[in-house]
Amino acid sequence: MKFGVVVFPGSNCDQDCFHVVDKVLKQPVEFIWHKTTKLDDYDCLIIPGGFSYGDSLRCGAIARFSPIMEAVIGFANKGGLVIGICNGFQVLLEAGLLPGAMLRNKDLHFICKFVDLKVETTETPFSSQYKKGQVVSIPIAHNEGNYYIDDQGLAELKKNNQIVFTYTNNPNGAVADIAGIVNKNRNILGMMPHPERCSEDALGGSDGRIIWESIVKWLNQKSIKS
Amino acid sequence: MVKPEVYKELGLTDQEYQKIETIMDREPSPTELAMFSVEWSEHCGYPRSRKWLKLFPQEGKYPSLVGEDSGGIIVDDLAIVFKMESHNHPSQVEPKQGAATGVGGIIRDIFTAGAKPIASLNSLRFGPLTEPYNKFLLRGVVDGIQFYGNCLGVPTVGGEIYFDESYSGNCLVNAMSIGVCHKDQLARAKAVGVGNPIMYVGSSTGRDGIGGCSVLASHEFSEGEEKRPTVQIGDPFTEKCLIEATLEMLATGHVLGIKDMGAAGLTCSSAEMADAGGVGMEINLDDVPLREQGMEAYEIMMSESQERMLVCVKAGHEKEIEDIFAKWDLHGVVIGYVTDDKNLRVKYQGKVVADIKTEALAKGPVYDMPAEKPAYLDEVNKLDLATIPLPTNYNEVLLSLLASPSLANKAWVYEQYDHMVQTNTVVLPGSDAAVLRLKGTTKGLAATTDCNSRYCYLNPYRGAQIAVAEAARNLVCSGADPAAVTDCLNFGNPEKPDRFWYFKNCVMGIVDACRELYLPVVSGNVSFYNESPKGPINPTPSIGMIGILNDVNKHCTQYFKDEGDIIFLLGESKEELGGSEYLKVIHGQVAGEAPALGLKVEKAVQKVVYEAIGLGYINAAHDCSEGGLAVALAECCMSDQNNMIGAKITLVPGIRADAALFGESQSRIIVTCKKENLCKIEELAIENNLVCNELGVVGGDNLEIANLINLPVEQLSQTWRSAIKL
Amino acid sequence: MFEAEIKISLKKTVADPQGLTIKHALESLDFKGLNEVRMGKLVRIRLEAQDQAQAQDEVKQMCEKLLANQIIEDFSFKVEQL
Amino acid sequence: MFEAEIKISLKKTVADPQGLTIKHALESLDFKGLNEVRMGKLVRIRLEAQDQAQAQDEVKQMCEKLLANQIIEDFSFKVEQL
Ligand SMILES: Nc1ncnc2c1ncn2[C@@H]1O[C@H](COP(=O)(O)OP(=O)(O)O)[C@@H](O)[C@H]1O
Ligand SMILES: [Mg+2]
Repeated sequence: MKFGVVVFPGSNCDQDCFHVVDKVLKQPVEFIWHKTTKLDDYDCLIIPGGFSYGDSLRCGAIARFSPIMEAVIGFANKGGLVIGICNGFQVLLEAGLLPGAMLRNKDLHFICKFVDLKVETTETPFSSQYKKGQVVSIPIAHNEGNYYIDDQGLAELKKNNQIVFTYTNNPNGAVADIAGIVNKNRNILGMMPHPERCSEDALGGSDGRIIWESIVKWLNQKSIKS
Repeated sequence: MVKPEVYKELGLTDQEYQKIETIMDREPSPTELAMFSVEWSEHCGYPRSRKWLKLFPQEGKYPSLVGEDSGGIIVDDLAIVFKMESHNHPSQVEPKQGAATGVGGIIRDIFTAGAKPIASLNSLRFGPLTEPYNKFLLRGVVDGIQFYGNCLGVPTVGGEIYFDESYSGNCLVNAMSIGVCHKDQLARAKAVGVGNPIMYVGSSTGRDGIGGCSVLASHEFSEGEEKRPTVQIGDPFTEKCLIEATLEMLATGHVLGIKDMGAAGLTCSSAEMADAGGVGMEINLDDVPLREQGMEAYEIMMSESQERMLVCVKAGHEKEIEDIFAKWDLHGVVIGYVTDDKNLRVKYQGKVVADIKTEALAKGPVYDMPAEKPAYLDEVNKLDLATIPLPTNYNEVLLSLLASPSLANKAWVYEQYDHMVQTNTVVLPGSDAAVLRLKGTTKGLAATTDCNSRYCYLNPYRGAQIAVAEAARNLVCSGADPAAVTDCLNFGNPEKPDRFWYFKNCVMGIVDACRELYLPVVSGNVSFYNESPKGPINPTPSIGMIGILNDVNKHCTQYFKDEGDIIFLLGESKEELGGSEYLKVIHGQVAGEAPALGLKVEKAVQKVVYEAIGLGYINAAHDCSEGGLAVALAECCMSDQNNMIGAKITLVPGIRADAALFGESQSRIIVTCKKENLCKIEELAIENNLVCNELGVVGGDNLEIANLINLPVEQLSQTWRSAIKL
Repeated sequence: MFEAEIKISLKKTVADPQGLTIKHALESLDFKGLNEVRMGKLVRIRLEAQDQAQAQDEVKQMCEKLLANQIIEDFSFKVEQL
Repeated sequence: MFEAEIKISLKKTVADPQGLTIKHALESLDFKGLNEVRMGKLVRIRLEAQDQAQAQDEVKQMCEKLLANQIIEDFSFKVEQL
C-alpha cells in the first residue's frame, strides 16, 4: 500500500497530509511533484489543500493543467483512490473529475474553525468506518467553499448517493449544505473540511482520522481480494 | 555640491550631508546619495534609537542568538528564531497591501535565517470604530494579513487589537513571525570569501516604494507622468515558492550568507552583508532582473519590490542554486561577487554609479536625542477616587465593558486567519497564549504579544514593564516557561523631546523588567514618527514573547472546565482604577497612575502557576488584565463556545466594589482546580509569600459575583461576541 | 500586436455573494435605487497574432480552456489591433 | 432603469502578480506570443435614476467612494438606459 501526496506550487497542506499518513497511520507515503506523469506505484493519491498558483483566476483552475493531472485522471479512471481536500477538491472540480464548481463564501470571508459535519453515506472507501448520520467535528479553512451545482446535477448526486458530508450549520452557502462528495464510481472524494487537521488527539479532536482509517481498511481488503 | 533641497528631501541634514562629503572626499553621485539617505535613516540605521537599544539584556534561561536580522534562542538541538516588525505607515495608506507586505517582510526575515516559519502573530492598533475610516483600516488590515499569511501556509496563531483615539490617523500594524530549524542550520546574513558570487533570487525589481527618492528624478521624469504609488503589492504565492526554494537552497550547504531585501532593498542588503562579513562587494545592476523598462541605477538600488533576497554562494555552485530557483519559477542570477577592498561598488551600463566604504554606509551616525517629561503629565496622573461615583448597576457596567471593542471577542478577526495549518496549533486563538507542538520532540512553544499603551501614556517606564510582565504571565497561564522577547517600539517624532522621553522610559522599563524576569531581548524594530495632525500615538512598545513547555501535553487554557471546580485568585487586588478600561468606558476619563507593579510578586505568581500547572493541579488559568477581575471571570465562563459554564463568586472585602470588580491590579491570575488539589496550590502560594484567595466554584448557567453581578453566561457571550463584526 | 479585453461574469442563474455584499455596502453609503450589483472579472491580454481573425480565435480558446469556468461563468470579449 | 458597466484595473505602474501567473499558465497551455496579462474587475450595476446624467454622476461617486481603490486602481465606466 502506498500513498502519494501531490505537490503543486502553492500547496500548503502537503506536509500535514504526509505527516498523518506517515506518523499516524504509519503507512508508506511519498510527495509527488506536479511535473510527474507516472503514478503506477500508488494506491491512494492525496491532493492537498493550499493555494495552488496563488489561487489566481479561480481556485484550482491553473493546477488543473499541471502535467500530473493527466496521470491523475488516468489513475482515477482505473479505480485508484483519490482524495482532494480543500484546494484539492477545487482542483478535482476544475478537472471535471467531480461535478460542480466553487464560489466564494457567502459572507466573503476566509473562515477557519471547527465545524460539525453529518456523515450522509458510509458506502464509500473514505467513510466506511463512520456511522451513517454520525455528526463529526472537522475544521474548515477556506475562502471559496461555497459549492455550486445546478438542480439537475444535485438530483443526480442525491440519486446516486454521492453526497458524503453535509454541514449541520452551513458556514459558506454551499448548495444543499454540501461539504464533500464522491464521483459515481465512488473512488474520488472531494471535501472542503481538513481531516488531516484533526487526526490526532493532541490537536483537540481526532474525528478526521476515521477517513484515513477507512481508506487503509479498504486498500487492505482490496489487496487481499486481488 | 548637491543642492540642499535635494538632500533634505531625502531626509538628510546639513551635517549629515557634510559628513558624507567628508567620507567620500568628493561630491556623492545621485545613487550614492540615495544609498546614504536610506542607510542612515531611522528605518535602517537606527541613528536616534541605537544608543538605547544596546541596553537590552541578551541573556536568559536559554542560550540566545542576537545580532542579525532576527534573533532567537536555542532549545536542545533546535533554534527558535523570531522577530516583530512594524508596517504602520504603509497600512495607513493602503491597509490590505500594507499589512500583507508587512507579514511578507517579517516572514522573509525568519526563513532567511534558515528557519522554517511555523507561526505568525500580530499586534494592531486603530482609532475608534465609530469612524468609518478606522473600520476601513481594520477590515483592510485583517484582509491583508489573511490574504498573505493564509496563502503561505504559516498559521496566524495570535495577536492583539486595541482601539484608542490616539491611533486615528496613524494605525499600528506590527507583525511577528516565529521559525524553527536545527541549530546547525542557521544561516548568516553576511558575505564572505573574496571571489564568491553574490546572487539575486526571487521576484523581479520594479519601481516599487521609491517614492521618497523621487526628488532625484525631478529633472528626468517627463511632465505629467503619473505619480507613482508608494504602495507595494504583496505576492504571497511567489513568497511561498521563495520559502520552499530558499530552504531547499540552504539544505545544499553551499550558501555562505543570505539577506532579505526589505527596507531599502538592494542597498541595505548588499551594504549590510558586506559589512557584516568585513569584505567588499561589486554588483552589476545590468544583471538584476527588472520588471520595468528604463530604470535608473538609484531606482534599482532603492526599489522595495517584494519577495527578493540576496545570497552569497560558494564559488562553483551557482548553477545548482539557479536550478533550484528555476524549478520554482523564480529568478536566481549572479549579480556580483565578493571583493577584498571593503567597498560597495555598483556598476550600471558600463559605468561605476556608486563606490562607498561599506562601513560608512552600514554604521551610520548615532544621535543622543534630548528628552523631556511632558508638562501635562503631572496633571493627568492626578486622580481622586472620591470624585468617581460608584456605579448603580454593575451588570450594565460589565456588559458595557464586554462590548468595548478593545475587550470584545476577536473571533471575527482570527477566524479569518488560518491558525491550524501545519497541524501544530495545540491551543487555538481565544486563550491567553497560543501553544504549538514542536514536531519531533515532546516540547511545546507558546507565544503572545502584549502592550497596554494607555499605561505607557500615563507612565512609560511602568507601562513597558507591565507589557513585559503581562506577556510572561500569559505564557505562564498556558503552561509555558517564558523564554525570550522581541519588541516593536512604536512612538511619535523622536526629534520632539517629550516623545523621546516616552521612548527612553519605555526602553528602560523593558530593560529592567527583562532583567528581573531573566529574559533576553533577541530582536526587535523601531517605528518613529507615528503622529497625526492631532498629535502622537500613545507610546506603544509592543512586546512579543515566546515560552517553552517541556511537555506540550501539559498546556493549560483559560476556560472553566468542570462543574464544581474551585476558583481562586493568586495575587492581590488593590484599590486602583488609574488607566483602566472601566474609567475610560464608564467615566470617560483617561487619568491616574498606571497600576502598580512589583516584579518580585510578579515572579512569585508566575512561579506558582507554572509549577502548579506542571504538577497537574490546575484545570484553568487566566490572567486578569483589561476590565479587571469581573471581565476575566466572564471570559473564563464563555470563551469555550462549545462548553460555556457559569460560576458563583464571592469578593474579598476591603476595597471599593468597582475597584474590586474592574480595577486592573497587576500580577493576578485566576485559577481553578479540583477540590482535592486546593490545599496543594495554597501550600505553593504560602511558600512563595503569595496572596491566595478562594473566590468560588464553577457551575450553573450564570455568572454571579457577590450580590453585585448576576447574568446568564449566554447573555455575556452574546454581548461579547457581537461587538466586533464588520 | 492585439489587445483583447475579456469580460467574465457569473451566469445569471448563479447567486453572486460578492455582488450582493457590494450592493449592501453601497446602500449603507446612502446610494439609492440600486437594483442589482454583479461582480465579474476583466482580463486584458496583449498578444501577437498574424491577423485579427487569428487573435480572435486564440482568445476564444483561452477563455474556453482556462479563463472561464463554463459551469458557472459566461464570457465575452473583443479584440483590437494596437 | 440604467445599467452601468464599470471596469476597474490596477494602475499601470502597479505590479500584477495574478496576471503574471495567468500568463505563465496560458503559456504552458501552448498559447504563443503573449505579451502581457492584467487582471481587473468588472462590476455591473442596475439602478434607477432620473436621467442619464444623474446615473452617470451616481456611478462615478460609487467608484470613487467604494468600488475602486484609487491608490492602486483606475476605473472607467459607461452607463446605458435600459
Ligand atoms: N527595538 C529593538 N529591540 C531589539 N533589537 C532591535 C530593535 N530594533 C532593532 N533591533 C535589531 O536591530 C537589527 C536590525 O533591525 P532591522 O533594521 O529591523 O532589520 P533589517 O535589517 O532586517 O531591516 C536586528 O537585529 C533587530 O533585531
Ligand atoms: Mg527586516
